[in-house]
Amino acid sequence: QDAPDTADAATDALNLTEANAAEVKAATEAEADDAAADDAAGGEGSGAGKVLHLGRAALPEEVAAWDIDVRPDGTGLPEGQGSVEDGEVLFSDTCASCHGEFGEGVDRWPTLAGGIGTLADQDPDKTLGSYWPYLSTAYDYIHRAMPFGDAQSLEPDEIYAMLAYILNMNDIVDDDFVLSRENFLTVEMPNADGFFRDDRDEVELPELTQAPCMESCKDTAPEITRHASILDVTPDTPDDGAESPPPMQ
Amino acid sequence: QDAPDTADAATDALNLTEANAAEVKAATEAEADDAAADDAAGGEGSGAGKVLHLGRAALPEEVAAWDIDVRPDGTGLPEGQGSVEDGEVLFSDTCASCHGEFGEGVDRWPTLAGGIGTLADQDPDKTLGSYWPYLSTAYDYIHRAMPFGDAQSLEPDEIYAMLAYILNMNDIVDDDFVLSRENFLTVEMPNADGFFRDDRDEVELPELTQAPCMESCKDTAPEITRHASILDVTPDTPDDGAESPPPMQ
Amino acid sequence: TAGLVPARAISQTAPDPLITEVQPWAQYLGDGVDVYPYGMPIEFESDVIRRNVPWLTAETASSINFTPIHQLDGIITPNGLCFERHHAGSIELAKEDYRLMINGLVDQPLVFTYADLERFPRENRIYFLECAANSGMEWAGPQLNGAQFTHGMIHNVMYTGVMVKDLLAEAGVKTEGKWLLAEGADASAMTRSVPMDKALEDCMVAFKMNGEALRKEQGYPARLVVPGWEGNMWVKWLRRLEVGDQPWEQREETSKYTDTLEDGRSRKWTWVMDAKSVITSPSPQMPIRHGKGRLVITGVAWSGRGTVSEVHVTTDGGVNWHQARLSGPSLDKSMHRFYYEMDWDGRPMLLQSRAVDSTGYVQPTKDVLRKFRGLNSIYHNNGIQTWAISADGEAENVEIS
Amino acid sequence: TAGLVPARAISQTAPDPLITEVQPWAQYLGDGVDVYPYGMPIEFESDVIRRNVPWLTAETASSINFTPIHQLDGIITPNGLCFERHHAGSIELAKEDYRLMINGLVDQPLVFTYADLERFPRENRIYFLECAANSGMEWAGPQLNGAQFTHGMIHNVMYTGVMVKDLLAEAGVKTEGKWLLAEGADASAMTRSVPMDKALEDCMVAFKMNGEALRKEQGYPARLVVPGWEGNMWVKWLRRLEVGDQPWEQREETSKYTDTLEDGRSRKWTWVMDAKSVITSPSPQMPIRHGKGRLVITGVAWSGRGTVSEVHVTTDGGVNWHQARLSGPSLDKSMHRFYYEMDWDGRPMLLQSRAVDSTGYVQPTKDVLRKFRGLNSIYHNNGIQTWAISADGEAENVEIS
Ligand code: HEC
Ligand code: HEC
Ligand SMILES: [Ca+2]
Ligand SMILES: [Ca+2]
Ligand SMILES: [Ca+2]
Ligand SMILES: [Ca+2]
Ligand SMILES: [Ca+2]
Ligand SMILES: [Ca+2]
Ligand SMILES: [Co+2]
Ligand SMILES: [Co+2]
Repeated sequence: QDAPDTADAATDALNLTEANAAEVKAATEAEADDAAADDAAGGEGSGAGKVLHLGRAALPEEVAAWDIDVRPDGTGLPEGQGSVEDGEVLFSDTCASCHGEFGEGVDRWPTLAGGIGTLADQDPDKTLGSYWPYLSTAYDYIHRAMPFGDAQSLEPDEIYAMLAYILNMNDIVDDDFVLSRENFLTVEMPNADGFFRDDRDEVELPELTQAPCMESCKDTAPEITRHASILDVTPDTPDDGAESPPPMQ
Repeated sequence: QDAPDTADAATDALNLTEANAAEVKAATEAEADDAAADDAAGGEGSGAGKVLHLGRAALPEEVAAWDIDVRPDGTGLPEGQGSVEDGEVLFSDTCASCHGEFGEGVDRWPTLAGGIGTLADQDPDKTLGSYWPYLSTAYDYIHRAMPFGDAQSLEPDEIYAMLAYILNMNDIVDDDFVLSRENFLTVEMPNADGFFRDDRDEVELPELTQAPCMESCKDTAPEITRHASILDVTPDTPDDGAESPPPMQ
Repeated sequence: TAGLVPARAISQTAPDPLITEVQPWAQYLGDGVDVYPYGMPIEFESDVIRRNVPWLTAETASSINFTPIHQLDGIITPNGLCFERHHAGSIELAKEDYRLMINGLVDQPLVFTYADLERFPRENRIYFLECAANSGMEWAGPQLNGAQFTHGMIHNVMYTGVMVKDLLAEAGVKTEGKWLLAEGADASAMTRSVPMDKALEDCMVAFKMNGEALRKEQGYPARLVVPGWEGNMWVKWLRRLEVGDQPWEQREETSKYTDTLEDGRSRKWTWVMDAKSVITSPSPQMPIRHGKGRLVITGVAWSGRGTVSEVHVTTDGGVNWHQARLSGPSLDKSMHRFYYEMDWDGRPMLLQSRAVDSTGYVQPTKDVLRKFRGLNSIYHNNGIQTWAISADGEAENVEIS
Repeated sequence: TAGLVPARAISQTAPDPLITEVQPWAQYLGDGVDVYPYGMPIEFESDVIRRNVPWLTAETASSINFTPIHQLDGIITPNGLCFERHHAGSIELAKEDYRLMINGLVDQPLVFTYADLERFPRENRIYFLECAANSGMEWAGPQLNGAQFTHGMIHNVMYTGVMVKDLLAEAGVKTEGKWLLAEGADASAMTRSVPMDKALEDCMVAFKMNGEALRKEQGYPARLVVPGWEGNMWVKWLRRLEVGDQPWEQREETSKYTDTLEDGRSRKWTWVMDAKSVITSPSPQMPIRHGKGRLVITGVAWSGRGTVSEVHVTTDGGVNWHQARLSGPSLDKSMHRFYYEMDWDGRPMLLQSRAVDSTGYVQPTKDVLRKFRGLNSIYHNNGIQTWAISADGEAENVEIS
């Protein structure tokens, strides 16, 4: 047997009664009308820009379950409160194994406290205390992502308490402070004014859109000033990581 | 430790004596001359179209080892000869397990004999005998690719003999025929004149480059004339291959 | 047509627990960055695979499998899903063991190592590769029920390689050199004759596909690329290029890949792949499961003669045709992706697509092709494909009046 | 320069047995077409993998690995080699379990299933995705010795997906809606604020990459695509889009992905990725092994602002620059491949490349960047990379005067 034999069988099929021929014919006529309609609409037909009535309405309980974000203006903060004191216990139990009892960071896990006033240093220490402009971000993030590996497991009161403790470690609030939804916006973050919008267009682009030099661009022949091989932190070479290299920010 | 610490280390590196600075400087000057030269050549520089002097000369033994092709005019045929009689034995030993004692093909392995005069039939039988225009192709192919799974294992005399036998099975040569390099071009293949150059441009394109109909292209609604489901030979459906489907050509 | 646009589906009556309950993946850690140095598809996609049709051939070493085009989108075929056609299996040939010889009518026969190839100027081009036998099983009538099987002997890949003309320039082609024989290193020692004009125009020796090394089954470490021409010419594991004054008339260009017409005479040198298209979804392996309303019809189109300039889609078996929307880069001799979006009323349809290429060639119906070529030409079936869609969204490979 | 062009290498004195003896792969059958339903690279390419740098992070679930850009060519990154950056690991989220919510300042909050997404009009676009931290370890000086590590937080893929503007049109954005929060379904519940103009201009929700389903580690089954902007915004496992009148100032847009300048103040909203390029070969992991003579220098260039119009290459550390040759399609916000071919005299070189984009932006030196930004800005390091090539062809990551 080879291909044409099968073809014979297919050819035989020609003579069979087509059960769904009538059905197809009906479809054919309906589509002709439809086609005229969509072509009249300009031949675009992709539906882009039109409301297509896809998806379904989200239920309030569903929106509530996922709408967990908190904004700088406090939108999204739930009812609740927590003290530095309670926070210290909770933090010690749930967070300190990675971040350290005083937010100093165990091994290469992130540091959460300290560094205020170091941002302009040669070696800035960027922490929740020294760097974060908004406290809302910390509430939001701890709730959505911490403890690492057990996200969204914390209750509002616990988060307020741990946050109070983290603020306290950073000398932003006193030992008897109780953080709550109500006083949330009164907390002043040290680096609140430390950010400005991207200004590369104004500051950098004028210099970086000049026609570049193509020939004899340097007066003296360039010399090597720094070598990656000195640090020797590249994986897959014999002494990987021998120089106790830095963690990633 | 974090990234800037490493940076410090790198910065320290700045003050090291650069052992190869002189070396690099020399390179720099040489390259400047070179650059002028290649830019003068029109800035193309890719080397496309130029002789680049890559590769090495092939040795005669090397060319001989790989230059195994045989052409219709006999170019490439080695010295040698073989009889139908010898071929029958050789074929039976080496080829018949797949192609059958009489070239009829075992199971779905290719047929090598028969079918002469069937090419215009509804069900043409295309074999070495009925279809192949040049005997050279058969010598070439058997040597380069057969026996399947033990390619390039045959000696010229063996190939001539088996080919004589295949021709004999196809009634192209007599039982006492001896095929050799010398008489190779005298063998007349039945379908030698059966081929012509692609003429789609002249025969098909005039009709197939007409602006196509877009609307109301058929007077009566189309009906289904054939169904793939009747053959039911598609894999991954419950009754795969139930209808003893055809091998591929 | 307003009546056909459904109102938004009825709201959920009870909240969806997938939303209201914290799911494991939203709570616990997933895999780290050290788990998959070379990534594979997620387990849920284990049905997106090349499939062979065991009954097609006597064994799997000279056989074919099919790209799951019905499940793909865009124009790039992932390397792991590019269909395979071997004549003696897929071999393992290390770069160190690779040699490419140029001989014949040249001033100096040469041997290149793999490292030599890398020193030539490189080009990057996206091309389709279609087997001349693609849709070949369908010449005489609909046989296989799935776009993967009817049209899956195709893939579309970005090649990086060097130009054949640059390689030949090294050896120096003599004026009598009008043909090029390409030969593979596998146990079929695959050979095809390529006219010198084509070889010099745009043929490449490619060593990368979609950025990485050629896959083993696509000719690692180097294959010939013959843009727009039948896949069999794209010799894999390329080991030799011979320059000659005549074509070689090898087995794959006489016994195979020649097109026998109704009168028993056969066309040879039918190298260029005519314009063709197919709707990949819906199709027999991709039924409509969402019921009536918005429906995205999609497919691919290509032409060995240039780019695809238009694709037309019909839902009524060719009475009325609509302009499909082409999406993604439109490149010479590359696949093109098309879409036709519509509101489906839930009634049976007869779906077809029709490609028009940049030369004005219009993809013909199967009946027109048969008028020219009869039923036995096996190769180069670029006829319009019909899928019959039933009211329950199932698709079937059919032919229509 | 004629003196530098070497004569063809000396002929082999004895015939090469790889040619004169029939090799096993030319005699025996290779693998059949049923062996690899989804193909993987040949064993000889087992060193072409994503690599992580264990000391960079405390653990692998919030970490990064790097695309082996030094071994790739062309402009497409194969899916299995696209670098990974997770904040809580790579999760398994089945299509059936997938939900996408739109809420906030819209007329009607909505929930889409995966099947719903497939019913929107689809687009196909090739875009680079670069992590804002790519080359970040190099701000203060050369640290890692390999293009994979200095520049490998990038990939370039063809996405198939639906336009964010079409999804938002379903919910009806209120006039006050000026920002969009994108949120992921993983245990980091990754969030980023995207200005509405960008969201409506060209953002996509993609479900295919290079033709097949998104890979697990790239956000299966759906991710956000934010063309030309920093990779962190391309939220994976996208589960929610909220429309708001203000940005959210989330952790990844305040604590991270903000650029601290020398005076201690920090730039925020530095979304667009400036034009950048790197020579991928030769490079520290890709030394020149063939000695002097013809040398192909290659690399990639990209710009978040448009296309790359020119790449310049210098071999003398920036004294003289040459136009590189761009090869392959030049697409908006996509990688571009460049080559500079030369005759190498075997002496040390200082190699650099410099991209110029369609807006006229010229890739700066690292020193110019440091002049603007100091040493501590971590992100958005698009400074010119220098490789020092030694006489024996080794390459090292260096900085020069
Ligand atoms: C198992 C280790 C682990 C535990 C336990 C853990 N964290 Fe974390 N924490 C991390 C990691 C890792 C990151 C960084 C994640 C990333 O970058 O994606 C992080 C980041 C943070 C950050 C952001 C730091 C920055 O500078 O951006 C805060 C705030 C934080 N954790 C607070 C907490 C609190 C509060 C708890 C306890 C409720 C906690 N973490 C428990 C590992 C941990
Ligand atoms: C193990 C099975 C096997 C053996 C043994 C074998 N062949 Fe084949 N033969 C094949 C297969 C399979 C093909 C088709 C290969 C392809 O299409 O790539 C083939 C093809 C051929 C063809 C081409 C048929 C055509 O129509 O194109 C010829 C001629 C041939 N064989 C001759 C021989 C001869 C002579 C021998 C013995 C020396 C031999 N074969 C031994 C399996 C075999
Ligand atoms: Ca038959
Ligand atoms: Ca909200
Ligand atoms: Ca090291
Ligand atoms: Ca520090
Ligand atoms: Ca020859
Ligand atoms: Ca079946
Ligand atoms: Co229309
Ligand atoms: Co130049």
